[in-house]
Amino acid sequence: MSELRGILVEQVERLVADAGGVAPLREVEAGTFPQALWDGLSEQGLALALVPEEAGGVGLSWGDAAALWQVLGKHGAPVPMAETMLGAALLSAAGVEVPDGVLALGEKGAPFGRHAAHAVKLDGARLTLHPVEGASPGANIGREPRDDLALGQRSAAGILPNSHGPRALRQGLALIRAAQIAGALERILALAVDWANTRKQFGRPIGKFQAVQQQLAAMAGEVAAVQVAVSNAARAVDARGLAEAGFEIGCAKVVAGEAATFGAATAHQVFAAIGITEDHELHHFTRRLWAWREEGGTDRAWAGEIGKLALARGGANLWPDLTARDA
Amino acid sequence: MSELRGILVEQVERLVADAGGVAPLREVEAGTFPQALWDGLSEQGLALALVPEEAGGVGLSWGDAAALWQVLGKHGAPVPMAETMLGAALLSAAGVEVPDGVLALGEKGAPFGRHAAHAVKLDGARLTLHPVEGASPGANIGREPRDDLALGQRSAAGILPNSHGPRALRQGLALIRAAQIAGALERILALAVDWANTRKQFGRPIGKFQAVQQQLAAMAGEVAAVQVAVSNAARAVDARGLAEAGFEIGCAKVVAGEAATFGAATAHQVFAAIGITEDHELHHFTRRLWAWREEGGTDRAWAGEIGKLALARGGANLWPDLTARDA
Amino acid sequence: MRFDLPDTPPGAEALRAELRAFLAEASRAWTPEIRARSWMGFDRDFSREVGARGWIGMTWPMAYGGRERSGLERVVVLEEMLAAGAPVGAHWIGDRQSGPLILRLGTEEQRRRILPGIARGELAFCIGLSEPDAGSDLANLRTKAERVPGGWKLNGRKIWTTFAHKSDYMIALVRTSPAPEGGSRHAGLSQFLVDLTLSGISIRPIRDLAGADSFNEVTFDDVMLKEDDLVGQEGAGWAQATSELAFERSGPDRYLSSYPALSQGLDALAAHPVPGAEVTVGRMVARLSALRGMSLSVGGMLERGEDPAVEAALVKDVGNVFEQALPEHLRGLLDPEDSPAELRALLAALTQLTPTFSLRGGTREILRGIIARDMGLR
Amino acid sequence: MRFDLPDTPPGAEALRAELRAFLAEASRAWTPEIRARSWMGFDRDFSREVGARGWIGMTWPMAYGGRERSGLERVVVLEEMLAAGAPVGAHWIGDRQSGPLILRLGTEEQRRRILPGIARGELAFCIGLSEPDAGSDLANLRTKAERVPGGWKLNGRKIWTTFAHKSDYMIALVRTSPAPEGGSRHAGLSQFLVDLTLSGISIRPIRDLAGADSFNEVTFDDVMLKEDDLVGQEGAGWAQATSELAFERSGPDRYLSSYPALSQGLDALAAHPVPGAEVTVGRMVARLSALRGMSLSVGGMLERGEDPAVEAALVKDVGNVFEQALPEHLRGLLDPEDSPAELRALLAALTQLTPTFSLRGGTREILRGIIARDMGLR
Repeated sequence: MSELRGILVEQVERLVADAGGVAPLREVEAGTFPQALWDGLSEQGLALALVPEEAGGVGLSWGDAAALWQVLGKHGAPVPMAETMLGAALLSAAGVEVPDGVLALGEKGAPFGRHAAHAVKLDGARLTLHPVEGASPGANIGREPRDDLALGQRSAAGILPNSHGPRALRQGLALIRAAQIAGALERILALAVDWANTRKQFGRPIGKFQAVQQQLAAMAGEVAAVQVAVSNAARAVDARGLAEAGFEIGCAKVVAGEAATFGAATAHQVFAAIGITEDHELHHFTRRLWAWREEGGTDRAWAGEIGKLALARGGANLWPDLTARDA
Repeated sequence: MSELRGILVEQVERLVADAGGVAPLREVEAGTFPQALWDGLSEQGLALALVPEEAGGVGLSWGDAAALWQVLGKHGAPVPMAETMLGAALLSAAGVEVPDGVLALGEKGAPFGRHAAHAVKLDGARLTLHPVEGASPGANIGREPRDDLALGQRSAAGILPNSHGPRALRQGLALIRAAQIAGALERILALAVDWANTRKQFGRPIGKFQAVQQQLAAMAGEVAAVQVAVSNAARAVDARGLAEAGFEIGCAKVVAGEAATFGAATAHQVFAAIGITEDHELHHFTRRLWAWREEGGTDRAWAGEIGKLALARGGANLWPDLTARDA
Repeated sequence: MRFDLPDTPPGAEALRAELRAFLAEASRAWTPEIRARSWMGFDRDFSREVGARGWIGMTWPMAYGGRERSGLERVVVLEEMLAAGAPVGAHWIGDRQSGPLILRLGTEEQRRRILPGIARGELAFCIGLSEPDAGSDLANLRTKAERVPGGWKLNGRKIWTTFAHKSDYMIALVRTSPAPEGGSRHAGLSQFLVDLTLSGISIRPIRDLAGADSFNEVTFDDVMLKEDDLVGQEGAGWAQATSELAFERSGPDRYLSSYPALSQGLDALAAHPVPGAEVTVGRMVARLSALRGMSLSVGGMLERGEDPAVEAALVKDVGNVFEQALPEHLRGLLDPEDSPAELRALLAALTQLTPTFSLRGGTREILRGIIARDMGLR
Repeated sequence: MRFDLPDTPPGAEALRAELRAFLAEASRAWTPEIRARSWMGFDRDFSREVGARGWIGMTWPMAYGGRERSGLERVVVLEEMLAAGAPVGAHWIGDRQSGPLILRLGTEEQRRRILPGIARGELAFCIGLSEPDAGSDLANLRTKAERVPGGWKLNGRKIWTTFAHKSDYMIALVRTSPAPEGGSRHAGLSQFLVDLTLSGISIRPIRDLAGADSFNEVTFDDVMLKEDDLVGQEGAGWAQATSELAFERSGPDRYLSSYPALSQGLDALAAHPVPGAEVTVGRMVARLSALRGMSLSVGGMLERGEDPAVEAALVKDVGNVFEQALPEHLRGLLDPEDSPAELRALLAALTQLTPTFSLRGGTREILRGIIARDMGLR
């Protein structure tokens, strides 16, 4: 990790952690937008983090951004900052001025759409910005706002460069969710290890039982796989642009989806009854894992795309294709 | 288990066990037919076990037969007795006189075909008996003879009754292999438990390690599932005939195939290095498990059939269809 | 380890038909969330209707409100209820555990006082086992009942007690004497029939992650129990409680918890065909069939008075794996946008419930330990 | 636990092109069984050819026959070899473990005597670790070397030693002094360079279940070792042996063992399309990509001189699961009758090999124990 990235991650982590652990997660479930957290992150310029410096942004790499999204995921940060970062990056790339505040991505089931003044839509290479005129509230299994929006006439429009491609929105969201999954998995692994060392049964910490150790070790492998897959995907975007990073993003979302399933199940098994309770923090992360594996394309959908491509290219090309993508 | 079945199973088990453990398994791999074992089993009338008493047979039920096949599988008995029992049952049902000796089932990859004087073929409901005129030797991964045969003109023919159906041969073979898998799994589970109680590492039997215990317990569940699925399938044949027992036989082969894969992997993991050696008896069973899961239709193939049917019938019929098949 | 498939009891077909007609009617009101919770759903009205039809405590003597039908007929009822995703939680524990316990070991007074009410679907039971420091390690129980003139004084705390806040009675396993030095840690435990309206009992519902309040913490503060509230023998509570485990662990509630999703998944796949889905579907159906056979086999053994403790543990272990995998298999076939809203809601509810399947009634690790010990690993 | 993807080393593309041209030619002679065994296949001629091209010991100093190339370039060679299923067993251990050990801890004489031969692909090594009573529990080693005038006298028995019967040298871990009472059980072990032609050594090949004779039992009966056959420090053998584990556990040999079947499976599926197969294929490809990233990350850390012991264990654990599942995934897509003969043969061979993947180089249970300990579980 570069030094700059390390500092950024630390700053954001402090902001999110200072917001009060799971308290803001409960608040947002109750309908309150954690404005202070949003403002704090915005003051760091995060919303424009992926906008190039020459366009008035921070000019972070996608690798840096993915590291930040991982931190947001690690804390389940209940703000649409990752989505807004993506929206701003696309708007800027299409030559559209980025408005202040929350950006909603798309129209149906838009993350935190009720809190957005503007929404970004992509049709082919044509990116449009719309005022949000109404929101029919919904939620995913993570109890995060996912709203169907009523959008007004476009207030601005632009054409995304070829480097972004017609699926820039979906691919960007997939990478965001994969990174958040990596963070949330890291978190529940740490929580589970801590619990295993604390909770005693049969006169000793349950972490001394080999069955618990073996499960958590297997989970650690999954967590590592997701982290690497996410880094690899972000690096591919930096090297070749979103349009040409579909393979790596897809791989990341596939591995993230599989790991989310396995990791959530393992953590709950280790925590047993207490982990099932509303009062415990675990479910804020496991519910998000279950939700995020579905958003930005399921692991099934992405696997299908990757597999189709591999089948079309044939066995002799699989390895050369894989290595040819090295950055 | 009925008393009669218990006695039969015991008799056959004694015969097979007396044949000398894995010694005959090695012999047959070296090309020698274990004639004594074959003769011993034949003298019990086993070849005609599924032929009705009124047709000169023993008139066992399929439930009894499946119990015997399980015993044969438990010892990896390297004789085509199960196949011959099936062939004889079909011949007799079609009104064809059953010849003495080994019966080969089919023409390609026929089990122990080189040792058969006659082969049985089924085309629609038409069952034909052929002299075996030549065998091009082959073997499955279990190193059991699977030979491509040159058959002469049919020496006899008959029509299978509707109760048997045009897939009687495949279904019968699927049930045989599922039953043998049940037996072989029972065996390697017992071997693994024994080894776990014997082999010491870190100053205690490895069976004291929770990781080993958990794996073997999970394997026991799979073994139980196969046993039940096989019993259920045999009972369905007894109740409704082969033709109408395709569902249960398919279920048995699916569960058997899955359990074979899991069970073989688990046993090898517990035995570690010694289990991989040619000298150890484990592989005589694990190799057969890997072979048998492919024969008589793979678990994939049978699952596809069962699934297609279930999809065609729809969700509302799934449970009623299942319970309507109760015997 | 032995599984023998029992014969179908006479009259099963008619019984099924009756149940299906009843459930077809009743199920109209059930949301996907209700179906997903099934025996974790509490509906007294529904339980009374079931009781009125004679489907609770149906194996018990007529004298206690039973119908003297066979255990295998009872299994028919359980199966049909769960396959339909019926909210049977208000009578499930009474029918499965507490009623049979009282019938077997209760006093005549207890039987007459309790069983008819259970059978009518009017008395709901909960089981007080876990405590804050005694989850898998039940021998560590600290709630205690002390002998006092005229009865027992109960103090302590139970936790994770399902439906305590909605139930009439708890069967509580508590310590009546200290575990003897060097002796079995399970000695000195006793079972009590605790009327939850008694003073000194406070019940705090614990919401679960799916937003339901089925869990509770139950605190006993000098609760006065009568002499007659002891169930069975003093000090024999552990043996009594565990002797019922074969019933608890082998029933269709251990493999059918996700069944409604399979049924609806088939229809969703018919409406939105997925190439190759039939293989996964077939694997699920084959497992379902095998598990049903395993569960029925244990049912047959129980009916014959055998003690299939390990066989029951095997049903639960294999069954829980199946129940947990089923929604994931469907997810692996159908993306949310290709699923009808009802299946999506059902899967969302199940996803949040499945973690409990391998925890409730003995964790996977504990069950496998039991199985391993039975196989001679020690 | 941290994984950072390294940048691709300069020249990697040209190196890959060279390797692919070489392997395209060489692979013509390989049967499916050879491809399935890959680094468990021993072919001195092939290894000499690889050595002649500078692809063995390629990171070592020129003075010892190396090429002074980077560790990441070496990984390019390993990857390409394994992706092609090349029979690299005759030089694999020398390149991966024994050579680096001697380079790092050997005497100058040992380096000059041994390394150039390994680099030429002429000296084959085996590793003498396991003994009849010391498998996972290596501290229990009993083979011992006693100091005698002029050197050491070696007695004992090693087992499961891969390719001992075909190798020139063994690096043996043996006891040179008893474990101190109350001290570490791993103290008192030392590593020796054992010339396998010495008198007193008898080697009994042990056939494996697939019919190959890669395993051996090696008996030492008063084998006289020279003073200079000690590698590194007396008594530090355990630390020396385990310090190389990150190299042993993180390489592409821990996730590519089944790769040839995936490549051939794709072609089989093109020839015999299976509806829905793309999802399973995509999952395998995604895992492959992630594992390659993990392995490369550890490669980068090793190159930077870090000690990624746990990261390496994670690569091996996740990689072994993948290697073992891959043939089963293909079986789940293609029935034998729909597969070409070569894929069938490859899968048959792999099926009999896969059990070893989670045993060799540390069993799954041992690895997960190491990972758990590193996470702070104890």
